[in-house]
Amino acid sequence: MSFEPKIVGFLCNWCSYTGADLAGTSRIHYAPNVRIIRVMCTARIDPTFVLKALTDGADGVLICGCHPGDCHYSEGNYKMMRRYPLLKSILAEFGIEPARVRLEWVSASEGQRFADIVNDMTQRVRELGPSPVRTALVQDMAER
Amino acid sequence: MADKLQIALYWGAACGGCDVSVLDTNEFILDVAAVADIRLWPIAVDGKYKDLEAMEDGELDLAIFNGAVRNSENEHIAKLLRRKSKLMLAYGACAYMGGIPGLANLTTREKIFETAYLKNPSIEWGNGVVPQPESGINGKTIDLPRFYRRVYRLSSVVDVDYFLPGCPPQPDQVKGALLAVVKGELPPKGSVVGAFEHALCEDCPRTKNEKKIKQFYRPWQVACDPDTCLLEQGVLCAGVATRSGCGVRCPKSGIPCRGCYGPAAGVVDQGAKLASAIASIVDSKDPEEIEGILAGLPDFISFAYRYGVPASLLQRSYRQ
Amino acid sequence: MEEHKIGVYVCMCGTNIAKMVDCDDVVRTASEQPGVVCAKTYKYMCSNPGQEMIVADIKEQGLDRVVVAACSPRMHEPTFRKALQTAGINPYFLEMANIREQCSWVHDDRQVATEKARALTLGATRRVANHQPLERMSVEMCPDVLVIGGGVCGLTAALELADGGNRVHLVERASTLGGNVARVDLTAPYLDSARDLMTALVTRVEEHKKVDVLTRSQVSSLEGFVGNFVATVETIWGDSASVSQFKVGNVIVATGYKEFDASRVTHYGYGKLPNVITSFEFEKMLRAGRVQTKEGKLPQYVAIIHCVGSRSKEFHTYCSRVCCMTALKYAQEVKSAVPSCYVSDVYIDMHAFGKGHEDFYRRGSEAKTLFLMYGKNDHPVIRKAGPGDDCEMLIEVNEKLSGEVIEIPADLVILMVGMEAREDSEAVARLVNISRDKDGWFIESHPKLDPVATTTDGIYIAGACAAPKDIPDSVAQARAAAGRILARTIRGVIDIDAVFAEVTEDKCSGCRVCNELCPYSAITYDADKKKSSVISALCKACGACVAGCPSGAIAARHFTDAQIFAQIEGVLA
Amino acid sequence: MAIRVNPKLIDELAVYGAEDVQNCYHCGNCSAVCPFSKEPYIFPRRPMRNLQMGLEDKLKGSLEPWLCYYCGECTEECPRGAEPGETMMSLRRWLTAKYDFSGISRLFYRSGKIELLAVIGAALLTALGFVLWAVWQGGSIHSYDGPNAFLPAGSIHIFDWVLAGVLLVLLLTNCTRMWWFTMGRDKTLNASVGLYLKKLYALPLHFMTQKRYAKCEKKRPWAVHLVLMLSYLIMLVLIMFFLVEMSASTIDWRLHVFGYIATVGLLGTTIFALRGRIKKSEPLYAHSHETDWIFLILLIVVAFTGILQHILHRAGLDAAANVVYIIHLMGVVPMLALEVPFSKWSHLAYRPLGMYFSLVRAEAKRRASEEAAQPVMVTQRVVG
Repeated sequence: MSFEPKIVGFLCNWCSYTGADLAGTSRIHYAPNVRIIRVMCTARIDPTFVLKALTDGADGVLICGCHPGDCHYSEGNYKMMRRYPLLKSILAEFGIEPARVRLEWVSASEGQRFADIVNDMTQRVRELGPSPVRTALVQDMAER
Repeated sequence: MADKLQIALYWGAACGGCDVSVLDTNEFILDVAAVADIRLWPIAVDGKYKDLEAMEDGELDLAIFNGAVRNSENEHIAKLLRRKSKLMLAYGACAYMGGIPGLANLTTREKIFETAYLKNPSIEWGNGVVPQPESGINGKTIDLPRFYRRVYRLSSVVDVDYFLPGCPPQPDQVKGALLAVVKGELPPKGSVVGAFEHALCEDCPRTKNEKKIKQFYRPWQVACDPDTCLLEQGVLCAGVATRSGCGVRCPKSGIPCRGCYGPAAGVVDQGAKLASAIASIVDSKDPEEIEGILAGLPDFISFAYRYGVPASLLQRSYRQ
Repeated sequence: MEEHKIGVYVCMCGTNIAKMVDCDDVVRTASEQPGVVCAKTYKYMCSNPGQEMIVADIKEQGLDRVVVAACSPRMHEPTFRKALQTAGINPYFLEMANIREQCSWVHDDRQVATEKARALTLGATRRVANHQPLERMSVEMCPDVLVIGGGVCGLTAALELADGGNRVHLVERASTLGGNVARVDLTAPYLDSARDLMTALVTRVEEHKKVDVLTRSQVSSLEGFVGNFVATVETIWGDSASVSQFKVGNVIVATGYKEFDASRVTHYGYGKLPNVITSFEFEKMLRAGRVQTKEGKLPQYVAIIHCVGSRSKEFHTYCSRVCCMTALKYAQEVKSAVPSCYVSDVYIDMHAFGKGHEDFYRRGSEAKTLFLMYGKNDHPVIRKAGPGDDCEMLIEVNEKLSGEVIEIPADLVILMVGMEAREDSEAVARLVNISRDKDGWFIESHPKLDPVATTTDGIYIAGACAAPKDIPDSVAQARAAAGRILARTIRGVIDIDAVFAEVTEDKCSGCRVCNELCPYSAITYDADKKKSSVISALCKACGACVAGCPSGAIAARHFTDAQIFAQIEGVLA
Repeated sequence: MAIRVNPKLIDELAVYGAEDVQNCYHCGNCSAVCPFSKEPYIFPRRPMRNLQMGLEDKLKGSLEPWLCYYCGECTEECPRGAEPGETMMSLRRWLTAKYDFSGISRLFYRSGKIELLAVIGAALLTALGFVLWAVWQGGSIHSYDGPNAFLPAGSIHIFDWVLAGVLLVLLLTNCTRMWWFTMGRDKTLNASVGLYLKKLYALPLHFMTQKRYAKCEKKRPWAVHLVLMLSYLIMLVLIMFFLVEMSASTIDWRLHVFGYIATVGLLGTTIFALRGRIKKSEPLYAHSHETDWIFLILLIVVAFTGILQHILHRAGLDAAANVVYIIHLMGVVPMLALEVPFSKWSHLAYRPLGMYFSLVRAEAKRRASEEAAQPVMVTQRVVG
């Protein structure tokens, strides 16, 4: 059986989580690999969460928030927009493929868009294969 | 003799600064000597591993281990000391978080050997000798400590009772810690000693204002106002995300904090927190501009994790 | 971490969940989790029997944490929270796993759907163990209102509120009420007297028992938060100043605008050519009933130039909205004052969007106003006329409708100066904690759906301080703001959600990174203590400051790091 | 060099009938519906703009007014009631006044009273003159033709020619002035004589057929105008060349039939036009300047008395015929003497000319631009 990635999704309560709910109520089928965690706003998402997810065995992390300018808290999503490049650079330095972490804007009305993003990301991560983090840390212990 | 404290000091992968910092306590070291027997301290007193091995388990009251764990020898002695000592103190940034040697986790053992033994301009070219764990010379085999794939903080190798941060720890803090042991006033196991809970800024004399950053500067690029927060002036300072206790030495002398005291209490990953804070106050809503401003932070990771790669969530690079 | 008694309830939602998720399997894995003392499925967990079941279990088995794996929390979280409340435990001890909208409805493989449902439920179970009891609180709302600005907007708002029975403190910088409208002669398009409008308004305000008017005054500080502000006002009496302080629940900012300074534009020779005047100077003439040149002659040619300082790259790019109609008004007033006079109206576009405006424009052209159009990126140039000419000045324009470069004779030139933000707008913004756009206008909480509120709760903006506006729009906004406040003060209290951010004081190092991050200015910095703190009444719980705090000193109630970490571990377990 | 705006011109033009031009806000609908408006002659919008801004010189040199037949569609389409059609009409009147060197035309257009007085004066003079002359040459009121005819056809014929000569001179001078304003003085325009000749065909063609007028969507005005114009022409020819035969007592059908047709045409169309102007049935009839009324009234008087005197003469009532004849002349002389060079009649000359010039001008411009587009050839002189 082919590799099925585990992806953790951090969704903002007002746009993206509602968008995901809409995908549900409109019965739009999509890949089952994303496990959603609700936060009030992408501004709440601390890069630590992403690293935590990766070390706990996630093969990818998806972050979704309101489109720029539409944030329920007027500017929260910009804070995530600012953290994202720095987070990516850190991950790159740790040798983790950038495609494993992704920031997307999904509004409450974009159920289809959410489904498409999930499918696309799942496919990409599937192609990348399992995240090296978990296994490598285990090896390290074995080394000694 | 038995009523004296039995102490051992040891250095793992370290620069030696920690040992020096112990001596920096000046006369106090004599008071220590008065109340304690220093059973092992490679840098200062004569003592062999076999003496250590000869000791009874728990014979030592306190083992002060500075430096990270880089090779099998470090680990072996760490374990030995742990067995022989009642208390294990991770002394200094390296023992506590991996420290500067921990930066090696961002590359690979192979690369390190290549640089050190093969491609180094200061060595004789071409013989390509790389240290081997075991090598034979006229029928005898010599073995060297195994050089691990990565660096570990002390606590990932042995059970540590207390952590004393700093690169190096401040003499006063060292005194404090030692006195606590002498007096037997011990904090709960696992606590960080010789430092505070809060971040550096609280003790930093510079005035702070609301922060918005349009451009970052390297310290040499700007003449900073001595009385206002360095970060506000666009100079990356780790103080906001670093445990206080050093006495704010660097910022007081105009140099941004580099975070050697590790994250503030309760923070899991110092680098990630710093990144989160720094990025949040970037003054732009335009993705390109944001990228541009953040480009003013070259090699951010080595700054954010300068003393703590092995202590971070990801611990090391996964580059194949 | 202390041991909990967790109950896990997996809803089948008829077949909505059950047909795609093996609920029993989910229950099985859940029950193996540490702390889980009971795990059940039920057909409709949200139904009364379903809820009663949960309530009963809480009471009998002494559950202290509850997980409901069912539909989206956006749907039934309130329902189950109520259930917990009736069972006598804190409603925030609940966590829901969304295994319908985000699982059974969107997947088509029963096995993987079940696996995902397991993961989500596990995440919730781990999370709920970290939940803390939270209490909703409510603070009382002071009915009094502070209105800053005594122009047509402030006066209208003040009356509306006072008639509603609220005490109003009306603070005006100048020595008299009336603002800019009081400087105007007639109003477009119905040509009724602004003076009459204002006198009526001002006298009513001055006589109203519920309004206390503070002229020659300005607000020097505003402390506190919605429902509980304390305003300090300084009043100047000659060379002495008196300070008054009062409590207010809400604030209306109606500080209006200031006219553009025409001398900033060089090519119109304002200040050098005596007969080039601004619209407000012309209003003065009209009010004095004397339309004439500086030399006291009746003008034979009058030229009106639009968009002075507006709609240009070098000054303001926006349209000042009232100038077009005012210009038409001038054309007609000039004609009635000096019938023999020829009026040229030099504009970029004629914006006649409002009620009665198009007809007014038509009347203007019927009165033989000569309309001339110049390009947006180009401007007329005024120069002194020669001795041979029958006029004082000549205006050279690249006229767009004819494509000709022409020169217009003029004895009197009126510059239609636009509106701009007052120079003190930044100070005012800081005072009441609201933000300004690039042009200095105050920013509303939503440009379309919430135009008079701001991102700071309890602070409202109305009239031309938010953008150029004409009288009807300003009045409408004044009444809108007043209406919003009346609707809120009538309850007497404001509820504060239990979910907000909290600063742990001894962990805060006072670095002030968080201060800028709050869109609601809910974070205040205590300079003496060198600590920041969150005003829970203003906090909307977005968590920006929590993630932004570099020393982990701020905690998001109900979204703590511990809770989210636990959930991450759970969904990945 | 910037052109000076003259806000006062609009008031002057109001006198000529352009009373609503200020309402125009240049949507351009008028020019869009006009079948004749195309580069380089965009109207009515452009002339209206020049009029609003008072660019007098541009207007004086413009041919557009002569390209308009006032079908009135523009006026119907105008969203602001700026009366583009009437504005063009007024511009024609204003131009006629400009072309006329004597200034009489200007007087007439600025005040209908003066024109009326002039017409009456001329009529009385004519009556007086002919009566005195008849008496002096011993004619008898009781004989219409023959040896002692009251007004011998031969002599009248000579009078006609003299008058025609004078009028022609006047008209030609005004036409020359028109040429100068619209073509001659324009330095940028270099129209060769060849070009003028090449386009000359346009003159008779448009004059005889009113071909362009037919392009208007409304056909009736064109038909009326054509009939009126042709009848007028036939009548002119008959009078100038066959006056004697016409007034002879024996009817020569080969000739008279034309007379009758023309008369019917004139009467019919004039009555139609009058009815129109009274009822304001068409946009083109909506606004009537005094000059329009005077022109029509003279026409109908002349046509009517012409027929009447003919009938009376044939009926043998010579005395009556002679009296009517005098009245007839009282109409004819002012009509020719005043209307031809100074008033409405003159458009018979100006319109075809305008059309002709417009063709020449357009062609000249086209060639100029083509030359501009041509790459310049440089021939190298080889030094031996």
